[in-house]
Amino acid sequence: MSTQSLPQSIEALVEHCDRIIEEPGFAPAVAWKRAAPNRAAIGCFPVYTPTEVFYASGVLPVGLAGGGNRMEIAHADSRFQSFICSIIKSTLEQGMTGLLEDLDGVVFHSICDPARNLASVYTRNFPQTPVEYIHFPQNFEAEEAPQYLRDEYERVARFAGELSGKQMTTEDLRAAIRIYNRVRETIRRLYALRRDSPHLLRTRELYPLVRVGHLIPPEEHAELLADALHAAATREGRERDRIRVVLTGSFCEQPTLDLIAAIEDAGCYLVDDDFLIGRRWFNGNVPENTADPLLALAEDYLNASLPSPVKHDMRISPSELLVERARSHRADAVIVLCAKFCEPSLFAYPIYRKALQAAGIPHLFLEFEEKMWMFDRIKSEIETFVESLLFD
Amino acid sequence: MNIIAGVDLGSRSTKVVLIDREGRQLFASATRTRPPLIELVDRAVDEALAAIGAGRSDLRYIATTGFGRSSYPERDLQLTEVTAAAYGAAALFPGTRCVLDIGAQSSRAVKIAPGGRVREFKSNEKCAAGAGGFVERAAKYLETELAEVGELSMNGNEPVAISSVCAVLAESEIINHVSQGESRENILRGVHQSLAERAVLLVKRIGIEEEVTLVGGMGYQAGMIRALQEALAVPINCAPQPEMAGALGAALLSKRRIEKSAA
Amino acid sequence: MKYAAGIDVGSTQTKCIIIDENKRIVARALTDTGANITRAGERGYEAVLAAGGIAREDVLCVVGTGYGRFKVSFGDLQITEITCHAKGASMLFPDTATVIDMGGQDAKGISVQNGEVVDFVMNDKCAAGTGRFLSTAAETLGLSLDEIGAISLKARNPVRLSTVCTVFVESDIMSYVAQGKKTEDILGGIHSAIAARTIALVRRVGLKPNYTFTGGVSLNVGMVKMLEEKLGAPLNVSPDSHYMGAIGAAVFALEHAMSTTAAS
Amino acid sequence: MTENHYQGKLHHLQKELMSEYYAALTASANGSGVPAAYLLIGGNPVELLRAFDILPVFPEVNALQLAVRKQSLPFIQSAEFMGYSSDNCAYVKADIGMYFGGRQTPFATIPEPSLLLCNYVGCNVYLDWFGHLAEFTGQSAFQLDIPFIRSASGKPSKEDIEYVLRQLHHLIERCEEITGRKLDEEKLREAVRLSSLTGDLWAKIKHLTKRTPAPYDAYFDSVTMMAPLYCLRGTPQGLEFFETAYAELLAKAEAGIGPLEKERFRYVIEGPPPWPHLRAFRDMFSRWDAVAVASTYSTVGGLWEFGFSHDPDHPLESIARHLLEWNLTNRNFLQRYEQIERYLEEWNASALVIHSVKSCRLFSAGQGDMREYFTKRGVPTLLVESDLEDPRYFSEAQMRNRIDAFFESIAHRPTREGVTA
Repeated sequence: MSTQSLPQSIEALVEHCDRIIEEPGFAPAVAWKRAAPNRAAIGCFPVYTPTEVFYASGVLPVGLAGGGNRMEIAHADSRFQSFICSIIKSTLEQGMTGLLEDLDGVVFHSICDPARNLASVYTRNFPQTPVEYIHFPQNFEAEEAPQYLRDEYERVARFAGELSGKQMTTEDLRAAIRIYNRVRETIRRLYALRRDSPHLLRTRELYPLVRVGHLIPPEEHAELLADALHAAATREGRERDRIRVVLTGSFCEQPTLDLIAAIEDAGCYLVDDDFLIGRRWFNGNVPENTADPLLALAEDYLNASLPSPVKHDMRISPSELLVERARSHRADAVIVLCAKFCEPSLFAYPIYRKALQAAGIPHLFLEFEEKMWMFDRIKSEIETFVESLLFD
Repeated sequence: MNIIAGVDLGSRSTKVVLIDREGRQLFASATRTRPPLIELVDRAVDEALAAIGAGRSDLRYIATTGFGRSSYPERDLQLTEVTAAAYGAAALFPGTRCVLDIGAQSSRAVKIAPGGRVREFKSNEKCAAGAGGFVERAAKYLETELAEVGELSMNGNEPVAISSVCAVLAESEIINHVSQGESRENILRGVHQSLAERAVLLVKRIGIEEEVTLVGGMGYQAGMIRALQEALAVPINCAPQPEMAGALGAALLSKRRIEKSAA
Repeated sequence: MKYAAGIDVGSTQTKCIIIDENKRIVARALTDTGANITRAGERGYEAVLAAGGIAREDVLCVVGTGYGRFKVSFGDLQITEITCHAKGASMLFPDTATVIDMGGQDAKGISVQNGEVVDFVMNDKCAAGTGRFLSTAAETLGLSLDEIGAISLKARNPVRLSTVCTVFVESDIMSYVAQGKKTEDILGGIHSAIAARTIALVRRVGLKPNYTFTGGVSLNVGMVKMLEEKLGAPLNVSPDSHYMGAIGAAVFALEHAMSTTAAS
Repeated sequence: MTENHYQGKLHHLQKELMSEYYAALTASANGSGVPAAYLLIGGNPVELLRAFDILPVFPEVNALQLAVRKQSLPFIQSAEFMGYSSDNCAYVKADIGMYFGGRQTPFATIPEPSLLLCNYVGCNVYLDWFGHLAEFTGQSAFQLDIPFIRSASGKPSKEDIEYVLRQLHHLIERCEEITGRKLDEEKLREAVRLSSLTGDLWAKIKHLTKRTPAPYDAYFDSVTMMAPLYCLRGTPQGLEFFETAYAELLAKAEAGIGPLEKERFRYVIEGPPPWPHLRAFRDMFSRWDAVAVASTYSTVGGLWEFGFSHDPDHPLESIARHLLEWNLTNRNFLQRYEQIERYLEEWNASALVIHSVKSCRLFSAGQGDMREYFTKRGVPTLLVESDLEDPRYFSEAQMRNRIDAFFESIAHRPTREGVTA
């Protein structure tokens, strides 16, 4: 698809992204693979994958973002129990129903116990699909961590090279870093725009713009984001009397587009969120011209990424950062939206709660599931919350 | 044009409360919720008005709450049931800072400011739900009228333990107790205790240890109130018509809106 | 003539069956379990004896099954309803390979070979999607349990439920009611959701025809149709399907009686 | 179905030694001056602490003790009042509740930690748990990052071993800071030597259940030996306990005495026990004359029966290998399938029971797939659910029904190897 043919209004861009997101399968990745030799595509389970390493190796890192609310789980819930979160089951279900056949491999990493065991279950059930597992260090202070992660990335690069039939060069990696830096930077600017003028860019619009990057090549995504930034910034409208909310949920499992819309419709401006955190995890760009770009990527992960309950960096306090985030975004309140049965995000809540209460920031705790289809209950909770902030 | 109506469209029953411009309650009634909802509300409001010798022309304002709050096009204002019940409870018991609503399917604890504004609330999100229906089915297994449940429970001396958090599986536990020959009284007291324990979880989660006002139909059951008193170790307020708090609160908040817009 | 009896003391109903030496059902009785389970077995047994006009001394052996099986104190053996369902289903439908059982609080899938259990699964700690779900739905819609199956067959645009949790289904139903959805479409959606969930459960023991559908819900024509549609295969359903546990227990009773007679 | 209520020397010694251990914890809490380190069971490097005379405290052991004594629920609830979810691991909740309840338990007063040693061995909840303890105690946790086994060979890589060794050196530095003294290498070697002898005995004890009848139940009776294995390993007392246990169990094996009067079914059990209902759960098996001949749960802290032994000549390397490779938690899920397969074959068992606990997703996530795998291979497999700590997730009637039906179905099948019916 050529970027020139992309529609230019926000509404049209979002619709374009919605279509790609909601279509089952991975048509853009298939098209990309066919366009040149030595290309492959890999499914990346959340939260984070070193996309640059894969892309430099000729492998398009496709984000696995769950099954949404249109998939019926008929096989996978016999493998994972009722107290396991939805995305684990929907990802396995996708495999079992052949929806991942266009992918040449799958990669998991150490975010939580169910995801870890899913990697094994995948290996057993799909012997033809190469499965890789990345161990991310959890001792952020230790001096040996960057080198260890660098070596882990190198191992991943070899794996990726076997998928595509082409081992990356240092220059390939530098080029990949450059293109992903462009994506990172534009996403940061879009987030800043929404923070400053939430009426110009709804979250229901911003989210698909970012999410589509899970499915399309980064060059195309960078163009699309640039167009969106331009279109949103030049939009007209006035800010309404709504409460400003920071939404946090350590989203691995993703809410559906309808759920995001329902939250906004209940009367909030979402001025910050941590949806799809892996794709926009970083505070800045990766240095582009270092001698050892693998090490630069490892250091970037360890030292310059946002906090999350799946990273246990003892140097920082995620709850203090949440309070700071609420303040810097001039938020009236925080909504903590955890995926049902998601142990890491549920564990984060008591700590957040303590900090938010101490800081005098009202908050609401909710749970969701990707497969949710009706939003009456969740909407009613948010309406009550909004009412409690508006009425006196 | 002096009557204000609060209508609480609950999933099981629909409640109507009429108040005058001074906030005095003129009438309250409840009816089983049955579709279609618009006709249901029309009829309930008309009947309420007729009962006090008034008609539609006397109706100044109508506020809806409950799950069906947005289904009635003639409403002036809609509120969630949490907000409405908070204002209702605050009007009935001005000293209360915590409202507990044990409903048919879900329960919630609400921390309120003087006057009734919601400060914090917590709903039970999953398995632990199903309070009202749970008691009804327990009564059925025990071949007991729902109206007797509260009193029977008061006579239980050795309440049984019901540990399951799922209302459906808790029923199997009841059956198990029945099969072991436990008395109805002890089982019902156990049912109330288990509900109270779940309620405590909600109340403690919002962190209130003062007087608590119970709203919703469970307030009719003396055994439930005792169980809550024991579990929370605070006085429990309960209005004579505890299920009307939401409709009343909706009406009272309407009155404030009218006054505000007049001023 | 000598007989054998099976007594299935379930949570709400007690089902009793008497068979003769040729494994023919000669009497059946359905009584409410009631608040006194200890007496439920005895009451049901009296009822079935009376129904068949059979004297106690002509019954060689009695087997208790169901949750209250240990309360059938006058019985000779206690066997779980899982084993009994497999036995009963194979007696009525000898080719049975898979039993799908839907009762009040349990859903089961049983893989069967020659009347014996090869493997079984039951719903886990979550009671979602059991028969209780249907009665709650019926109650919410103000209908009786007997009629919802037939009504569901009229669905043209079945709704999608967001949950199979029995506790929360009420609010889903009421939301659809508030949206003005037709009763048959709501019921169609409910039957479809439960059928899908049940099949997902039974799949764990393998979906092998031929299927026999047992338990109280097997009387629901809407559920039978929905399961058949989703399985793409017919279900064996007998008017005695909800007696299946008791039938199996009676067969065990007879076999036990024969083997002890043979031994002595 | 009669159970031999056997209380031998090993039980008395266990009580005595564990009381001494708990007394030492209480003394530390009351200011004995002996520093305490909190650490986790998974592949625990307790030997290193011995070299510094640091008292090991295992929050998991404390939590399960609370559950066995039916004291866990109020602590779990008090953590839930703080915002912990009903879906969070109940070990953590019981521990946090207990921590804020003044660290008072019926068996000991738990000391404040001088060191929070988060040995991140597979279990991701460990990180949250110790992260929260760090937040509440104001201590910084030492994150001992153990790379998960992810190679097809099931072995750690050279980089993995090197990485863990480097971290162990940092841990030694931290211990030196805490105690104010240098590492005594001789003392470390001695602790590792004691550990290695203890581990060898434990392995021999585990092999005893290959005999018919098994001299003890490898699930319900193993748990008696697990607290000494973690809390006392690397000490002379720990070694003494396992010498006594082995002698006694060997004698039983020689005499052909088992835990039940009759051994009818031999099964392997996967998953942690339901601590709050241990007795009731055990009875459900005893009444079928069923004996567990092997359990995966007993390998959480270390897997000794397949040949691993600590090496006093290479103390740190062997600690690293124990952490990386020789414990259940750091091995991947498919390695657990292999482990169970070996048990089924070498221990001559004919059935698999999976006790799926909600709290521990490391154990449970995916056990449906495990069930499918073994069923397809013709192993009768039962999956039942409850919890290891939260008493609210156990429904006795439901559980019993499933277990009864399971053994009924095996009993009705043609007799096969391992079924001594």
